[in-house]
Amino acid sequence: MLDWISTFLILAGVAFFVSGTIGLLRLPDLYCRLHALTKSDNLGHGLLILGLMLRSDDLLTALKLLLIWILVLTASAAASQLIAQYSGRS
Amino acid sequence: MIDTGVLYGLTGVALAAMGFRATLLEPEVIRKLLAINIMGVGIFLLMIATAYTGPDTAADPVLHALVLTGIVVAVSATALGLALERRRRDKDGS
Amino acid sequence: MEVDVLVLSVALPLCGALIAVAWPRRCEVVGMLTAFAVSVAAVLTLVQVLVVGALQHEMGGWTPGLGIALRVDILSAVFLVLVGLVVLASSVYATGYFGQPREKAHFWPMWLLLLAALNALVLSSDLFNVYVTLELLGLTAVSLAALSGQRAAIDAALRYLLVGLLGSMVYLAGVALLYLGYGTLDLPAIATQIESEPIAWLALCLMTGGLLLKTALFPLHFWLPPAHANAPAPVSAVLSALVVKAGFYLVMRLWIDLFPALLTPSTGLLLGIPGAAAVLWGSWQAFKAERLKLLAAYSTVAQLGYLFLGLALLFQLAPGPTRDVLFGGIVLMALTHGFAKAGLFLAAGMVQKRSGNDQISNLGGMAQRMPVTTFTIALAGVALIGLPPSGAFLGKWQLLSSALGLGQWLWVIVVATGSMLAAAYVFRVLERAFAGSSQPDAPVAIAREEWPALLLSAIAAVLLGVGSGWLWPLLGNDI
Amino acid sequence: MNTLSWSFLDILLVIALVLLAGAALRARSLRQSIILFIAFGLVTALVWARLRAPDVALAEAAIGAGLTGALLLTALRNRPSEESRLVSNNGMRWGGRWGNVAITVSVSLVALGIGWAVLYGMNDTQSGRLAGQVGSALELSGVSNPVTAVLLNFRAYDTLLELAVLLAALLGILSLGGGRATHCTVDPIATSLRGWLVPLLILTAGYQLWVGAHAPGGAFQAGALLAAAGVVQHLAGRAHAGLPVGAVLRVLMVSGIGIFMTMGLWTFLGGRGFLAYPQRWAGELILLIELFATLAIAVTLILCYLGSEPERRRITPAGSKP
Amino acid sequence: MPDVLMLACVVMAATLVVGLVPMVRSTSSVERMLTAQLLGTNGVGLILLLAQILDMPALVDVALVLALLAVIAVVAFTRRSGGSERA
Repeated sequence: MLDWISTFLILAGVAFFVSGTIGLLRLPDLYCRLHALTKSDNLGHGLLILGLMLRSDDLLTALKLLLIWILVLTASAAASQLIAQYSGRS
Repeated sequence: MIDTGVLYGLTGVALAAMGFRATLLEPEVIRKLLAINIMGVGIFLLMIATAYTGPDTAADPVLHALVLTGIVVAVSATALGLALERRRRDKDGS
Repeated sequence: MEVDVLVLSVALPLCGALIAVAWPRRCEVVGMLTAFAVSVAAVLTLVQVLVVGALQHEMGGWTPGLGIALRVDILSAVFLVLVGLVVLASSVYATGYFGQPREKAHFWPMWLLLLAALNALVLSSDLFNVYVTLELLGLTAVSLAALSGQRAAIDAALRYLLVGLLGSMVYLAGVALLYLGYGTLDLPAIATQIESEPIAWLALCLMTGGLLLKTALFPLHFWLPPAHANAPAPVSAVLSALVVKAGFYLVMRLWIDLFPALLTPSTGLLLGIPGAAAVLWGSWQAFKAERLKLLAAYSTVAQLGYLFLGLALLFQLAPGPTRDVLFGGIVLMALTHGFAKAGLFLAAGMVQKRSGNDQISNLGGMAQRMPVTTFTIALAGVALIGLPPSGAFLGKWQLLSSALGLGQWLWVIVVATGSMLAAAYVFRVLERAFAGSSQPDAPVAIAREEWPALLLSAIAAVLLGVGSGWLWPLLGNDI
Repeated sequence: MNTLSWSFLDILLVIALVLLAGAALRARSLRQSIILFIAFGLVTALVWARLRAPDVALAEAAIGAGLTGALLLTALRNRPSEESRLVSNNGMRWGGRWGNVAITVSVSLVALGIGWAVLYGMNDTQSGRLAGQVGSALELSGVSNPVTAVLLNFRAYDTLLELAVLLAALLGILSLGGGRATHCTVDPIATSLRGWLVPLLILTAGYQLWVGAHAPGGAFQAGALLAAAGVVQHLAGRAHAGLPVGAVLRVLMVSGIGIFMTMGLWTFLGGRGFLAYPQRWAGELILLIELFATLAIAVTLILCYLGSEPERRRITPAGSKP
Repeated sequence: MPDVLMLACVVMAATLVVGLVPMVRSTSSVERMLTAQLLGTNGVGLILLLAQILDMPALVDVALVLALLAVIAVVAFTRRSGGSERA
């Protein structure tokens, strides 16, 4: 049962990544792409990590996965804000 | 299908060749340093591909240690090269 | 208790460098003490090798395949002594050369690291370990070459770094191929397994190509003259006399110990033809050079040509007494060039320091003002040309006799023209020095700088020629 | 089905590698090639992970992608727009158009030769080569991670010289002088990030150092992470990037090799041979060496990034506390 | 069933390669940094999948280091080249 949930989560996560990349390719404007990127980052990655946490065999790895997710969240938030602020000015 | 070690070994050789060619032909200094780093990664890829002995058996640790040493040597050489390039530009007042 | 002195030749300079970094106020004293201790260790190693024969020290106590082994035989012991003495003399010179404490604090640690790299390279017999020593040698040489801070020196140092990195990367590719083929990194272990197959051939070409790039053999020499001419005097002395020769030492070590199975007489020509071209082109450029240091740098390119030419002849001789004698001649020429070129560069440094620049055109009156320096340049010139009392004479004699023995006239002509051109550029300098100058002022002499240069040139011109009798029989059983 | 998908993954990774390398070398502007190079470092770390080389992937991620990227971006920062060319009359320009073609053809021919030799050499795999010897001697080495055993016991002399290479590069950079450690004005985001990112980096570095004995990790990866913490400090306005000043800094610079040398000389004079640790204490000695090596590597890499020694501490103007 | 992970791995690698195209082609450096950010996250996800497939917990540390450095690279990029001040 647990396997089914984790498989579903992983596939959903990958789907979000694919959509994020397609968004990056096709959307015309920088700010739309910014939106597509952050969406795929936060959700896709989160789902993927949740799916992997279910499969991981010991607690330490699971906590590390969680830490990685938090890091990626802050990274993409800080990055998008900085880039938006930087591109807004130039 | 194609054997993993051979595929990555050949990619390593290709990267080394690209890096070597670009080091000779690129006029700009920082690009030359990038090219040397890419050549280094190519040779390390050849070494790690040699070390890869199949999906389940452990790879050859000696080669991993050599590549680790190579990475540290490459970063110190790049740092010196960048410092020389910065000093060179400061000298001509630009 | 039997202590392997050869480990000290690497450990001492490294410790000296660390102390010099941590204690910059006293770095000059530390530097001098270390240089002296290292030359004593080198002489002791030579004595030990003469008594006991080839020595080996397994680092960490592991067998050479798994661990790394330092090996010293007569060839490397002789190079160790060359390195030790030249660095000691240049260190004495450097104490007078560098003025402000800030310059000293930067010079001495890198100088000792360079010494450690040279010793480690000569002693190492593990292919990857040689790569690491090559990189250490390259980085320290570049940093020292850029020490003067002028634009020309930094440009030359940057080009030297890029060429050095390219050379050691190509060498590393060769090592990777050898490990792919033979599964170990220890030099003697691979030597037993090597037979003529494509992977061995390619590894030979790559490793030799990388080393020739670092040794500045003729087509690949463009980076050497500006780097050596713009470096501070003690640095350019060691660069020309030792650092460039380390590449030659490795090529000799690889071609004789590692790849004898692959060598046919014709492969020797791969080194011989560029060597001959280097002799002619280098001597010609040295003759045309207007600066003394540039002249010395181009003469290095030429002299290396002689050494590679000797190697080409060496591989065409069947193992036997004639080959051993030629091998002794090549080693003797390498040693003589090391001492002579160091003496010449130190003298050129003194000329530059006294009269602001080392233009050959305004060397007028140097004989009156700086008699010892002029005598040093004359002695070094004797060794560079190869006139009788010097070791180079014996070396070139062997070169000519084996070339005649093989009936290859081309080499004889090349060596002859090279020597004549060398005579031309040395006498051109001396002629300018003895010409009168407009304002004959009092002789200027600083003992601390003049004596080391004089001793180096004297060793090259006289000692190695007269006193090299003991060297030849020992070198013979090496190959 | 599985081997097919592995090959598929390999082909995709190889395409990514070669594409990024080519783009980084041919990009129009310098900033574009540096960003492409950082992405190339990322994909390289991925390839090392795929080829079952976790130690190398860690080092590549921390040093290759991380620090080299920071060094390159700093080199980018203090330059005006035009690019500095190393073109001199007899320098690296090999005769224009025909020179390019000649070099490209000759290099690709040599590459084909090497590729064929690799094909030839790869299939007669003496599997594991030295791995067998390492495996059998592993329990004598005092650590259970084979790569750390090779790096710090079997080939400890290599690592000693490698630390010397790092020190040589640092001394070269310091002797060039120039690049004063510029002091950046405060930026809210960088400062807020610094608050929790630096402790996390230091914690991860400690974890890497400790885990190195029995799992992939070790002194170099830990040192690079500590250096990354220093880089973040500098980005957030600390001109000293968390470094001590003066004599302490110099002692830290040489501490890595210093401990190595004292250990080596102590065993050498004890008659056992240079760097031949007594078997009982090998594990502890290796950890001690790794601890100091981490500090030395971190200090060295930060100084390479800064470009020069930070000057004496003085109260900097309003805004950021030293 | 490992093949789900393999499938995910291959798709992620595909998105990585496809994501390269805008990066190589794009003009403004901001957009390139944006794509680099996406590639970074994609790479971290791929390494985590590999960690599970190859059963090597060490690869999770690699992902952790990469995630840490992604933050630094972005901050370095915006602060360093034309950020709020001419440093």
